[in-house]
Amino acid sequence: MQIFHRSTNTISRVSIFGALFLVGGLIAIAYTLDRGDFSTDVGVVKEQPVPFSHKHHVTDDGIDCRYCHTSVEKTHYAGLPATEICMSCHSQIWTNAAVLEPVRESWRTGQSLEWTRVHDLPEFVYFNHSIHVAKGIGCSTCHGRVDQMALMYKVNTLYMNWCINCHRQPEKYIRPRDQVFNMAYEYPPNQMELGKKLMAEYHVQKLTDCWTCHR
Amino acid sequence: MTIGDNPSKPLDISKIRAKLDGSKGPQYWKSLEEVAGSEEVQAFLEDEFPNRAPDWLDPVSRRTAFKVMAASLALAGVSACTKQPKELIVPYVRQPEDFLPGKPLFYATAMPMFGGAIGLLAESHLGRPTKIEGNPDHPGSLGATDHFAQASVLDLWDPDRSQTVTRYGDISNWVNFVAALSSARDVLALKNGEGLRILTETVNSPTVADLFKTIKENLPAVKWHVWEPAARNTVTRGAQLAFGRAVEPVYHFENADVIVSLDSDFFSHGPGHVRYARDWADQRRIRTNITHSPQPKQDRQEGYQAGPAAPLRNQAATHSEEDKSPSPHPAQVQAEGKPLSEADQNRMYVFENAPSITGGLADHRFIVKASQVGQIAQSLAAALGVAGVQAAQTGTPADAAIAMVAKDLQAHKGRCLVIAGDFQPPEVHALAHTMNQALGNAGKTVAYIESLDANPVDQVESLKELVGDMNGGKVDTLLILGGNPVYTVPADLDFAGAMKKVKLRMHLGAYDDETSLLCHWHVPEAHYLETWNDARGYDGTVTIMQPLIDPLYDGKTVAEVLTIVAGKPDQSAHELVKGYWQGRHNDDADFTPFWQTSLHDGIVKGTASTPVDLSAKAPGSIPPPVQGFEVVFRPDSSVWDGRFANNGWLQEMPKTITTLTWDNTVWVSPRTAEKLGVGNEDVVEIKASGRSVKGAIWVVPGHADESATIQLGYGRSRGGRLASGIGYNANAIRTSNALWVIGADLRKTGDSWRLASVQHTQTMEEREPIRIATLAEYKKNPMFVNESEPVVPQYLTLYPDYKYEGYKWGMSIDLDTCTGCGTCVIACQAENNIAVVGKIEVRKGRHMHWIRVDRYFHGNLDDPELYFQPVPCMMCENAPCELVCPVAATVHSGEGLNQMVYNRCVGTRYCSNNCPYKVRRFNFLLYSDWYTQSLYGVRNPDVTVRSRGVMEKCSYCVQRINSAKIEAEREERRVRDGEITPACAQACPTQAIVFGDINDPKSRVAQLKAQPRKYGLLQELSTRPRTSYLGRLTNPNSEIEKG
Amino acid sequence: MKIEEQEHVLPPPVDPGPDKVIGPGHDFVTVTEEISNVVLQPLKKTPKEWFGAFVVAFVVMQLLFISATWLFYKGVGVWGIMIPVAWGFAIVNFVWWIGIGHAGTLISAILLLLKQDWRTSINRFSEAMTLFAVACAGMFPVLHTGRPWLAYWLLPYPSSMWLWPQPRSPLIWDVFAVSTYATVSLLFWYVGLVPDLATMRDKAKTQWQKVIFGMLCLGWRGSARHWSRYQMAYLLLGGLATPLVVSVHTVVSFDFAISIVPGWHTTIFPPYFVAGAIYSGFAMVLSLAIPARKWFNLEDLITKRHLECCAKLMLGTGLIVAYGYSMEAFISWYSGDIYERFMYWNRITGPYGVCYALLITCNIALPQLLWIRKLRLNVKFLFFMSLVVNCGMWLERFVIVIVSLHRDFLPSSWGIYIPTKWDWATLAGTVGFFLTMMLLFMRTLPAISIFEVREVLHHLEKEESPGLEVVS
Amino acid sequence: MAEFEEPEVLIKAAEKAYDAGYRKMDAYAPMPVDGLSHAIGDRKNYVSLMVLIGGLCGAAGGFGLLWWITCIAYAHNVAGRPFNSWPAYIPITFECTVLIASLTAVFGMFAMNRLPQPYHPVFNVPEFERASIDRFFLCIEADDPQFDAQQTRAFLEELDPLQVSDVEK
Repeated sequence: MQIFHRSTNTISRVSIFGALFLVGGLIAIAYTLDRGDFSTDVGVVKEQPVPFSHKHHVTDDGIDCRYCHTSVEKTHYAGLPATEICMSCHSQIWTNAAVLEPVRESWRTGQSLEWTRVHDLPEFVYFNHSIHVAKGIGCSTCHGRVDQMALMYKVNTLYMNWCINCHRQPEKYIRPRDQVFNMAYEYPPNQMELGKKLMAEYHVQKLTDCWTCHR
Repeated sequence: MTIGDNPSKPLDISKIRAKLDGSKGPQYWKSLEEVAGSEEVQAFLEDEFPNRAPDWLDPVSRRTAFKVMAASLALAGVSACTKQPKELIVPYVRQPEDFLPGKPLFYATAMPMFGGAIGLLAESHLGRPTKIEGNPDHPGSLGATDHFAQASVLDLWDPDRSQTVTRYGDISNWVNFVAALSSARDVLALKNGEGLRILTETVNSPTVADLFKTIKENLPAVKWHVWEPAARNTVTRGAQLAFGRAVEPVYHFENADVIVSLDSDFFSHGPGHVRYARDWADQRRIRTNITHSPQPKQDRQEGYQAGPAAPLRNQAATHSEEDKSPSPHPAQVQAEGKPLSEADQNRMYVFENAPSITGGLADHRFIVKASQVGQIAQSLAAALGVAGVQAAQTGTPADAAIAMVAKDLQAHKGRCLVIAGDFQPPEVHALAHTMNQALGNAGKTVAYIESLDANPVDQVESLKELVGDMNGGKVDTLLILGGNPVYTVPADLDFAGAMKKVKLRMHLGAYDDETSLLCHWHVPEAHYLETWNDARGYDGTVTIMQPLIDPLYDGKTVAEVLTIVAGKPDQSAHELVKGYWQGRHNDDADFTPFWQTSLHDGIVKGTASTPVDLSAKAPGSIPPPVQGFEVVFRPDSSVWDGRFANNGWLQEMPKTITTLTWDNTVWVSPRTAEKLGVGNEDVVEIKASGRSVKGAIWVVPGHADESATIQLGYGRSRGGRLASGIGYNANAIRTSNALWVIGADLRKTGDSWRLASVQHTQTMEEREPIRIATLAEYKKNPMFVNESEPVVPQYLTLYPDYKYEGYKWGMSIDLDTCTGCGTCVIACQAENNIAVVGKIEVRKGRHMHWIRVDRYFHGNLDDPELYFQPVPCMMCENAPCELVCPVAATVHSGEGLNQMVYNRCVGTRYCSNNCPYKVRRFNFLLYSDWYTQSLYGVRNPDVTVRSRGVMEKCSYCVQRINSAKIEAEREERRVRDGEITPACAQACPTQAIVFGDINDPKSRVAQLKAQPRKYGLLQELSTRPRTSYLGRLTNPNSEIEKG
Repeated sequence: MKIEEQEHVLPPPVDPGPDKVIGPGHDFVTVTEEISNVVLQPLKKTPKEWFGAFVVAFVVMQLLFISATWLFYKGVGVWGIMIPVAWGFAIVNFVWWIGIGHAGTLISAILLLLKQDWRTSINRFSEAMTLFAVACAGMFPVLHTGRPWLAYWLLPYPSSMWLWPQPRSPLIWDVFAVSTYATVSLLFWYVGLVPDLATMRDKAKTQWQKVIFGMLCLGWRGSARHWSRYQMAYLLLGGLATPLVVSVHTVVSFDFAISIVPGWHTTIFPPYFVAGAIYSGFAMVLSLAIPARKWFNLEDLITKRHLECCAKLMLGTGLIVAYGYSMEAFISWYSGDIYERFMYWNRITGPYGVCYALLITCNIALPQLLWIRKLRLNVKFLFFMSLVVNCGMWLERFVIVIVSLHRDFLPSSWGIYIPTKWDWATLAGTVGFFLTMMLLFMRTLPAISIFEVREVLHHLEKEESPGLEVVS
Repeated sequence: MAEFEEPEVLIKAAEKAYDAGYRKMDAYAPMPVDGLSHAIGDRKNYVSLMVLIGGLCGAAGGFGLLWWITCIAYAHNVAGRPFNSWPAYIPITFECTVLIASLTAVFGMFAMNRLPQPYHPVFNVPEFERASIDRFFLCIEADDPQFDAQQTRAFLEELDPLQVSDVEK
């Protein structure tokens, strides 16, 4: 006797392949999500106490990175400007702009401003700004064209495979020391040989040891 | 696991003896766990099982403070590729001058201890004191420290410190206290301070001394009493006896070829012990210009071609296709040193009742009862021809040796030293002084300076007087500044009882402890890292102690309280100290630079006391030895007199001799144990002068018979979560007229108390982790270390070497100068955020120390030799651990470091199984405290705080290596030798641990590895360890050898 | 015409003794009836013993879930493991279960290749046994990691860290070996089931049973073409599974052999691990088959012949294992290496000496009784012996893993391992899980391969009456 | 469709049918019967070839992956071993071989058998349910060139089956 209807043949086959595609699809979606902005925060603007515009300060006012990020050449920490530094100008200009009220308040009360970290590495990663700067890695290589950002966001995932990519072939990304703080720096067409030359000159090693960043 | 559960079987010593008699060659004996074969362990297994406390209760866990039960999601912190949580950056409002965020700052200061002080550099991260280092400019430190100093930083952040002024137990404040004390003072001022008593610990701060002077002027009737349970009272008394004045002996080991210790453990305590260890080691250290050549010369076999395309290959470490020669091996470095024939080192004789680290280093160790040391001193003095001293018999083998010891001493007149133990009666000290004088050592190997003690009274008498007056109702106001007398005062004085008769009792202390409980007022005492003070080093050098941080809990110093009594309240510690020193300068012009340099250098120039020369006269008589059974009191090697009882690092630091943690015990010799029918963990009752206390037995080979040693500092009832509930209170049977040794009898109770030892097997078995030879043998065969275990020649491996072209880090540990003090253990713990796990976990074998000090007894059960071996990660070039890690969480770096990456580790623990040295540690539970806020302060921000379920191990302090390399790279140079020092090496008092770049033939480490005594632990496994050892040498007196 | 109309009385379930694989009076219909009844009989007809066993097993299984939960909540510290003994019960159980999991595929594959007639009635549920045993084993590597939620890092997948597993580690070999083994066993088992599922479909009384079995059998209709491909595929699968079985326990043994721990670092491990695995596997087959045949009256299909063959195999593999032990002892002495010598001496006389003595008794001494045919044919004795051997094999793993670790090179870091209640709970829990699964399987799927029994039956008939063709 | 009681009879019948020129036919048995497929003219069998190919792919893939991981993607000095420590890769390579081969064997077999196929005309014959128990069937399909309802039925009758029945599509 017949248990199933004629159509079940088709149904069964379709369902088998369907299941395969479904699983595959789910994996693909999960993967893209994990790599997507949702989890990497690439290009995501974080809310800040003060809508600080690097574009305005760097491009329009032509302030050098190091004016605010004072320790970038000296320690692992680039340094976030103390309220003092903000006030060094803003005690004269925009003295009563509403957006700057938090800054003035911090100055009055001695309470620090609380900025939200944009470039945030996990606690078990030890990154050192000073050495990268010293070895000719430009700000924009990792932070992108900050001088064109009205509000700060990150342009790279800062994932390990991204770091490794450069640590394995610095010659691709290294630039002359005097160009490190040049936001608009363009890599020359002969970057590969220039890079090799600079690597030799600056004694750049390809540090791919785990303990270079993790300890 | 409380006293009262099942008794474990007594040690059957006779069985072991039987075994030993059978065994040939050097005698080996077995430890507790193996006593008389396996039954012991069977028993252990059987009664252990039912006693297991439920894991979720951990009733006797001594670290509830540090422990967190929750399987916290904070774990995400160390698991990769999770979405980063929102994080805030909080910049300064006004950033301090010359301050670089992310760069640690070092401030010179000093830690008062043992009536002296050791000069330190305190490391500060963003204003948090995180680590203590020795101050190279300080004579008492020379850059090294002891374990107390290393651990003291944890006390600063201890969540259990007393945090507020209390009045009758209720929260009050400093202002009220000042008011209360001032009014009390003003009342008493009418009778010149009659009835106002001040009890301090040993004071050597010039400022405080000066304050007392002013007080005396204003209120002549005020009495200043001094009491410290383990003070060096006998030293000053002894000096009094010999010279008629309380002077302080300062030893110069660098000039001493022969050293006799009369029960003196000068390596583990005393104001100068760190410096002494260094000087001794410099005399001990042997460098021979013969080069170590471990490998037979044979052709190497071709290896595999290995390695991928160039760009991916790590620059530093490259597989050598073309050149199969091994990476630069120390064998190629020419060893520098004296010719073998001139190799010489000092010789040390030690007379003591219980093994100590000094005894462990002795070339001849004589076991006598503590109370017999006096007679030994007499005999020795007699033999040295000191006038008016008769020899006395102890009936021990020591008697026979005295003559030869004396002969040896006389052969080295002016270059020898006789030292009496801090806990020996004054008479013995006096004898020692006379002997040194007879041997012409005064001024050469020993100098006498004015006592460091600002008030060098006889502390026992001073205490007795105070107690007497309290009972007599002569005391209206008692001011206890520091210390914890209610706990520490000998039982016969009943301090607590006497105190109750005092109208107003005030206490300044770091903890809310037994004493503060009985005081009307309690004021939190400031930690030395958070306030201003000054103190004298072992040679009188003054250090001005500066704070690294404001007092966390508004703690005050002794000076700040005294100034109220002096009638000048509201003076801060800073004003007081600065004021005192300003007072000794005419004007700011010369004060300001003085102040600056003194603070910066950590020493006040020219304050080292100048030696005085005196003539000693022998004491009339010496106290007779205890007839029958003696019980000897000693401060504990990790909690001292109890002041460190709430310090997790010290509590969990294995005590050098017993490797026990978290408890004090009753040490007895195997014979005595046999006689009493007890074994380890059996509880005995000690009865002395009508009082009794119960403690657990620990059988210590090499201990004197008819004698037991018990440690102070335990059995606390208050004073922090870790302090109370462990061990027993030895003060309960201590009496004021027999402070250090007392006649007593021991009785087995049948109870047992579980102890947590980190090393169960105490012999080397048939193996030779430590290679030993006498100086004579060494001269015959300098390569002796490589005979029992030959190095596996390179040509035996299929694989070509990795070549380390850049740096090639390595470590060398000189077993000949390692004292086994364990400072490295704590230094490492502080530097690397190593968690404290608690007694239960230690019992399970889960302690976390990255470097451990293995302790082996060797030879005769009753009089064994004692050897120490620090074991960090060996950084094997063929690391067995790496091969078996499934996720490549541990791999080799281009500089030959065996890297452990916590955030990659999934915790299979395979690496630990495959590590022949067992130096890897695993976070079986969440050991790091993620929750106690105050403990965040002590963490080193450069080292990841490990979470549950990951493996960890020694990293050669890679954070230091990296920062040094970055510095060097920025300056475009190579790292200099000595620029990088791992925490263990930096703290080591004898500099037995040396670290550096093996590729640099001139580096100290390469030099040491070229020494003929160099060997690798388990080198026959061909793991090719980067950490290597220098074999241990002894320098016995050939005559005694014969005798 | 329907079968019911015909006269097909089930022959009484009598054991035909040690030389017959099928009881007397059977034809295609009766065997089909007898086997499918076990599944299709109404619930209330299910033997009481089955219910009893199921309840017990199910309760014990809960221990697994409880202890696993506690483990994940607190960490592996709830077990007795420490340094130096960083591997405890988890690994012991893992190796033990994997070993048990070997008999199934072995019987199906190797005996298939060897054309052994006595494999048919027991291969189906020994394959099922394999599946569930491997499932139990598979749990442990995950449970025992310090951070189980990251166990997937052992798989090669493109991570955002661009990190990959470290394939020199035997643990990675394990991952591949065990997962492959699980997959292949599953396929083998299912492929074997398909034709019987078709039978069930046609025997099923109720519609829903028909539908379910109909689905599961993929519409199998016994076409000759299908049969020919089917047999080829099945044969190849057997051919592939055979080296696989051997490889899996070899790889497991590498976990130890690759390391440098005295007592682990031994070249003889692979062969004697495999032998040991088969040893315990057959023991487990017996422990399961003997109650099952009784409860479901299958004595005439799982006959003494089957049992005796298993017993003989146990005896054989047991001897190989004995050889392994003796070689281990000999080599450790012959090597002259102090660590090796001490290790073995410590095994015998050390704190865990008792375990070693027990292990020798269970695995070597007692099984020698199987030389006696009378005992081999004594079902109760066989059952007892199978349990003994299972314990023995567990102890073997305990001795190898823990006793080797607890005293290795440096005396300073020797230690004593004491299992906690959570160690025991986890072990018991997996046993419960295993039994629960087996019981469910026996009740819901044909536990004996019907079509293969038919084949055998057919062959036998031919042998008995060669003139059969003439009759038709 | 003819129903038989014994496999041997079925084989004979099948052979006859084949000799009679019937090609599109199929035989059904509750168990594998040696030579039956041959009898109905099924000569070739590609399963083994597929498995071979599958196995080779598995081997290549397995070793390739490991080599790539240790030499290209994530080259590190592990315990002083060469980057390409090929002896260590053998076990995994082997496992991959077996895995892929087995998967192809099983799924290939089902695919070639056009399974799953829950519906099939033969199920319309009520007696056919015993095809999975104790009966053997020979079915000559209507799309066979020689098929003719009467003749074929007559032909099947000659093979002395238990009975002959028609299969509705």
